[in-house]
Amino acid sequence: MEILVEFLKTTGFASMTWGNAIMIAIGVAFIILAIRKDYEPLLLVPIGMGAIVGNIPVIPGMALSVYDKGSVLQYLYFGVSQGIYPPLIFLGIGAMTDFSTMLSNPKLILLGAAAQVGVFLTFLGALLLGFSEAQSGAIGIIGGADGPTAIFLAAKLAPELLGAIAIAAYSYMALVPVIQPPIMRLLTTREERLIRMKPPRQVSKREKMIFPVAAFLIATLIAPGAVVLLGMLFFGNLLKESMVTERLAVTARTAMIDIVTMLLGFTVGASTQASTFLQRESLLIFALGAASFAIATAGGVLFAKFLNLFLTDKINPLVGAAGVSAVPDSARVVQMVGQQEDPHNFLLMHAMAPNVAGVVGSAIAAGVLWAVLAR
Amino acid sequence: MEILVEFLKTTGFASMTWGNAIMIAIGVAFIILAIRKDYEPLLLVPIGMGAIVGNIPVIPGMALSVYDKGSVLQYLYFGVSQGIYPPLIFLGIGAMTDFSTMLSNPKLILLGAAAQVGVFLTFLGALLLGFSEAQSGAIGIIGGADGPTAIFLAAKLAPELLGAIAIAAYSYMALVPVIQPPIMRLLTTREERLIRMKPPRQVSKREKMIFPVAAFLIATLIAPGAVVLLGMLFFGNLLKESMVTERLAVTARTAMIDIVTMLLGFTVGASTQASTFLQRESLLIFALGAASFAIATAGGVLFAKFLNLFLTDKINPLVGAAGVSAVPDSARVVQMVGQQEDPHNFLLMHAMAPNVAGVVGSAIAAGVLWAVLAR
Amino acid sequence: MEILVEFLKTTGFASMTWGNAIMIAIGVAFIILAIRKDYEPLLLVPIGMGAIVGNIPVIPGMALSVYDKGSVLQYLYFGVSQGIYPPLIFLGIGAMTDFSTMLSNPKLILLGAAAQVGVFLTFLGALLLGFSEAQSGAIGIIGGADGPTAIFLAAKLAPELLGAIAIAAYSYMALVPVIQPPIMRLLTTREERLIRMKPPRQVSKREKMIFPVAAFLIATLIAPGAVVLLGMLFFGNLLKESMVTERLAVTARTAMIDIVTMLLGFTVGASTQASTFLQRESLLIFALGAASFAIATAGGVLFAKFLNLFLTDKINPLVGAAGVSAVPDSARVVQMVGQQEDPHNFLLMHAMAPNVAGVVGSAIAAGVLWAVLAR
Amino acid sequence: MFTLLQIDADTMIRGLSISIVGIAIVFVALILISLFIAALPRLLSLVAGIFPEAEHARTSYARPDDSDDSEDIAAAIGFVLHTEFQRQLIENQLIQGRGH
Amino acid sequence: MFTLLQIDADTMIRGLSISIVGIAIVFVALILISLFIAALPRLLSLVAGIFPEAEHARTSYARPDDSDDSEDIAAAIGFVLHTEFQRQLIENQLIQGRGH
Amino acid sequence: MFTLLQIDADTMIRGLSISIVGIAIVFVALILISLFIAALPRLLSLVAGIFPEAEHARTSYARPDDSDDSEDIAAAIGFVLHTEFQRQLIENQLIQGRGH
Ligand code: NA
Ligand code: NA
Ligand code: NA
Repeated sequence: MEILVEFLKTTGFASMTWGNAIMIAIGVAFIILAIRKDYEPLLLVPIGMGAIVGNIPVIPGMALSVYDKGSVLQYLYFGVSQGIYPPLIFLGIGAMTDFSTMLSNPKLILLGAAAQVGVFLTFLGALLLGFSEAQSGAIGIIGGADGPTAIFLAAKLAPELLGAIAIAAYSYMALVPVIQPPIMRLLTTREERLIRMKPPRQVSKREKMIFPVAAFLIATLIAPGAVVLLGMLFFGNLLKESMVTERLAVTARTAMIDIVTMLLGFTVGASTQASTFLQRESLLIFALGAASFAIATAGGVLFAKFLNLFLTDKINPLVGAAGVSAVPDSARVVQMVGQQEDPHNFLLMHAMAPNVAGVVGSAIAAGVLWAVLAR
Repeated sequence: MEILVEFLKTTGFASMTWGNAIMIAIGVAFIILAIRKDYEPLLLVPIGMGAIVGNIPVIPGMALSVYDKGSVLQYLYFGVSQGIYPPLIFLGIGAMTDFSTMLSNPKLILLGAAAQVGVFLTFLGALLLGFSEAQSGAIGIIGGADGPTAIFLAAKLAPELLGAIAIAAYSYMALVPVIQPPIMRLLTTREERLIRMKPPRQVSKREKMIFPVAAFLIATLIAPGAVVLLGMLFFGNLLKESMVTERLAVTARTAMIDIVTMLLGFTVGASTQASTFLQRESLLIFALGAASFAIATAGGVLFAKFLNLFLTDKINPLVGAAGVSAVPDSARVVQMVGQQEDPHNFLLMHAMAPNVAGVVGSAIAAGVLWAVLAR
Repeated sequence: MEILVEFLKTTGFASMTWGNAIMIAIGVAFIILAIRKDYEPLLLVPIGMGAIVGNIPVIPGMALSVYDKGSVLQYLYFGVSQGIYPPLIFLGIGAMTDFSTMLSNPKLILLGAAAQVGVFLTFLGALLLGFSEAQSGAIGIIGGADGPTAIFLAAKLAPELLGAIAIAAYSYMALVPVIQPPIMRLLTTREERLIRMKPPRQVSKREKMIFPVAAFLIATLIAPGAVVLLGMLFFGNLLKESMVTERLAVTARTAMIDIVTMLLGFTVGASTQASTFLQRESLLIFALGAASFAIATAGGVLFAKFLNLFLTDKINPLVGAAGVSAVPDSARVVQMVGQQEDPHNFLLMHAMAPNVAGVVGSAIAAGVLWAVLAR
Repeated sequence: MFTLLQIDADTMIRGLSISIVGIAIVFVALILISLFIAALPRLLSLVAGIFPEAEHARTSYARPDDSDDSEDIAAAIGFVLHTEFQRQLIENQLIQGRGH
Repeated sequence: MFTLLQIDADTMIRGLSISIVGIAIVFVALILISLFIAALPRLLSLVAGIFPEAEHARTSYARPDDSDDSEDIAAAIGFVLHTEFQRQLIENQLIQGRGH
Repeated sequence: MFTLLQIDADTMIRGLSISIVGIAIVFVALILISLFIAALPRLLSLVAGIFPEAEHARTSYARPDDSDDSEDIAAAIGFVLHTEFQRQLIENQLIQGRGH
């Protein structure tokens, strides 16, 4: 019966490649990592399942994958490929983020700027490795440690590398508790790690209301390329802080961000088809990504030590590591490393300031790179 | 370093115009108005923030604004430019609206019809001022005092005026507590304002279930152009009243309408770029919009006085002002003005009837204008 | 006044056909059925209201219906016509489905396979009646008793029949309590209906976590055409069972699925315009659909009796009827028919196993048909 | 264009016609709805029985009367505490959720 | 077209083949899933430890035992009242939310 | 392409320029935000009164102090039970909701 033969040829077993099997194993590993270690589960589970789905070999004639015109997954992937999901996620993040600690200690914002050195050094590294300027910009932003920002810039500058950049960004964000502590310990003395910081002051409701509008104007008048990401981030924060739009803020930080997160994670995962993903470029991107996280962490820590040269109220330089963003995992890592030296030192609150500043900082860096590198 | 110069040219400061500054100031004013006065905050905050975002000057080459092909904001604005968001908002409104008071006192529905005189007189005024027929129709509907209806009709008849019409509609809806009271006092005597109305009767569940289907059939068989807006409005109401689809009604009136409201408000705000918005036409539209709200209010009040010539159970003519819709602000204004004369007179419940009838009335008016004026 | 005449010609009364009136009556009947009998109200109410809206006769020049380019309803119908909504509904279903009973008694899964005989016999029947191969495949899947699967396959294989297939599928799913009991009684003896089954064993959290990934891999490596439907179904289930993504699972099974359900039901209803819907094909499809439900029920029941020939722990063959899916109505019917013989026999839990297996089974059947019949 | 009051008479006549027809249509539609609503109670008593009236089991659960004894208090408090824990759990997840 | 039973034999043979292969595929897939599930408990005891079993801190909070003393009652009531106020607040916002 | 370190000097110079300008822009923007925040409390005392401070009626409801008497307990329990019933109702609907 030729129908049977015809059909058997369409089964996954027939056209399965080693690449597909590897990617499926990676997908399963992501899910296990999320469940066992609780590393960024809201993204690793969707991405992992998406990678499994995207690597089931399908019949060439059928529109199934994110790359097939008219397929369901391509429609859902549209929000990734056009950079629509990242600003929506920023809207939700804005509606859940409390900028109080940053408002109460504005000098900590600079640590969030310093960590962006990882972005630009990685950009140079990518150029050296032979990537084009636009590709290098998109790769550099992995050092911003913000998944949505990385996806947004990759969609605009180097869509051909989007999958690898997104996976690298989220992988390292998940691995922040593994990557950061050795670097933090290497670059600080025990005395520095023991520094206790003054408790943050109380911030008024009025300051919190004015902040999103003012910060948006300052940042985007300087770097208009960040207008969409920061516009949504601070729009969400204004909804949260205005006190008259609470119901919108609630929806933005629950149903809205959840729906977008599921679709983004799943389709990004599904875009990692072995045939397009398992390339030499992807390996280079992963290597550069690891470097960029390390550099960003070092940048934040060292800049904190530099600031301490001028300050009387010393900053615990561990807090600088939170400037990479990867909210809130890197702030938790700061707390953890700090408590290993002194169990009564609570750095979490202080670390949240460079942490959220790092989100703004890498959105600005993305805006600059986009403005300079877009044709 | 030419890169620096190149980049500095892309900053917002370099290309900022007076128009942009004015629009940003208007955006800030909307937000302050929403926070301090609580005027329509769910729309003024998103529109205000959108206006700020939309007026950051951006580099011509980059796809950032709602008018740039392929930009994120253009994709989100698609729901405005194609008229998709307004019916979805009507779905949510239908799922939150209780038509009980209208069902218990059907003659009050006529006040919601009378207020639509504002729509058609403004249409004539716009024609007189030299707007085209289609433009005049879209401007006239501002008098319907329903943001979604105004956006829907403008998208269909005069997309080039959509921003101005939407901003005018929402501005005046926010200013209902300022615009209406003097007109209401001017056109009524103290005795009329003191009229107390009989409490509405209890409406059965069965009537509430039948109403959305029957009202939809009656209205759209007469004016099929209203089929989308009224279809969604009464679909939402049926979900609410059917007793077997409560979970759908809950989502429609929370997550769904909130998401659409955020995107609609933000992108409508972002469409008010100074270069396209600050035109003579916009000023004329604002002037016509103010006139249409005043006429609509007068229409409702005077028609209530006219009805009283024939009725034994007199209507308090203040209630007629609620016929403009602007749900529920104009009903609150009726309550407030009524209580200034007699603190024990509770008109709110009675005012809700013409209030929701006004929503239906202006959707019908929009359907008529669309049917006659669409090419 | 010619304007009046011109307008009167656009009213619905002028162009109303008998077909429209019949379809509106069917829409009203759906709503009444949902409210009075509680048959699938979450779908019958939206479909019913949609059918009413879609059959208001509109002016040819205006873009109002789901078939008019650029109309709002067409944009909302895009999720139906491109098969986007069904996988999203599967995502939500996955996030609400507990596969425990199926995991605790895996042999009951076979009943969900047996019921798919209805799909393929109906496919043959449709071929016999002269439908094309692709059309026959889409019609056959009605026997899968899964609305989303039927819509998905019809969108891919026979978009011209989508309305009729969707309405047939949901109508018969709603009528499961009417269609199934006589067939179940006809094919079983009283002794069989009295069989009591052993309570299911406790399933570990670990098994529930592994299941969605493993089942997905097994099913789609054999039938890759099911990759989208099953990918979403098991993605949703993984979100539910992973214990670290609870907030995503909650949103998937509430706001997300509700929004998609409303839009899918309403636009499917609105696609049943009399002119395209009231055709001889539609009647044939309804006849074939009724046959397929009957065959599927019989298939499940008879296969359970066949299995009993080999089993010591006998299966109550009524449970086989739940293999058609139509979750959870057919499982409830099993419970009801079982209790009519023995009020102390609780079959519901056992019936849930073939019930959810039937969902997987018909998704696989759809994948096979799509792979073989797509050009 | 935009030169006040200089439009031709034809346009104004057409505009007036549209306005009069338009407001008439609005009135006719809302009057018919109004009349239908007014007649609805009578219509319903004629065709009584097609739609249910508060007979739905799912909405007719009774409020228990004896909600005062200590067992119920304990149950209530237990539920409250459970809810509070759930809330804290959700808040924790929200904080985590930040790491998108 | 649509002339009952007048289709050619080739089409029916192809249709029959598709049907037989199709139902076979469905059975093979579900039988394999069924076998996998049946084997899963044994597989798990072999590779025990890869997936966690109820060890997650976030879900293992204990129900307090002493939920009966007055302090807890006060706390519970406070929370209930707080929740009720929240609810009213939300309702108010819903009413406002009408003005879209 | 992708031949390590073989790119021309022009590209690297341009790359370096972009990097230096880029990190400078990031610092300038965040320093300005930082300075603005530092100055904000003083700015606010200058223009006091433009934005409200905790004057909003909707958020300023007071926690009742006398939450200990039996009437309140009954009310609280009633509400808890009501909530619980609501929850069950929703769960039932979720189960029904399965039939999509
Ligand atoms: Na960052
Ligand atoms: Na109105
Ligand atoms: Na099925």
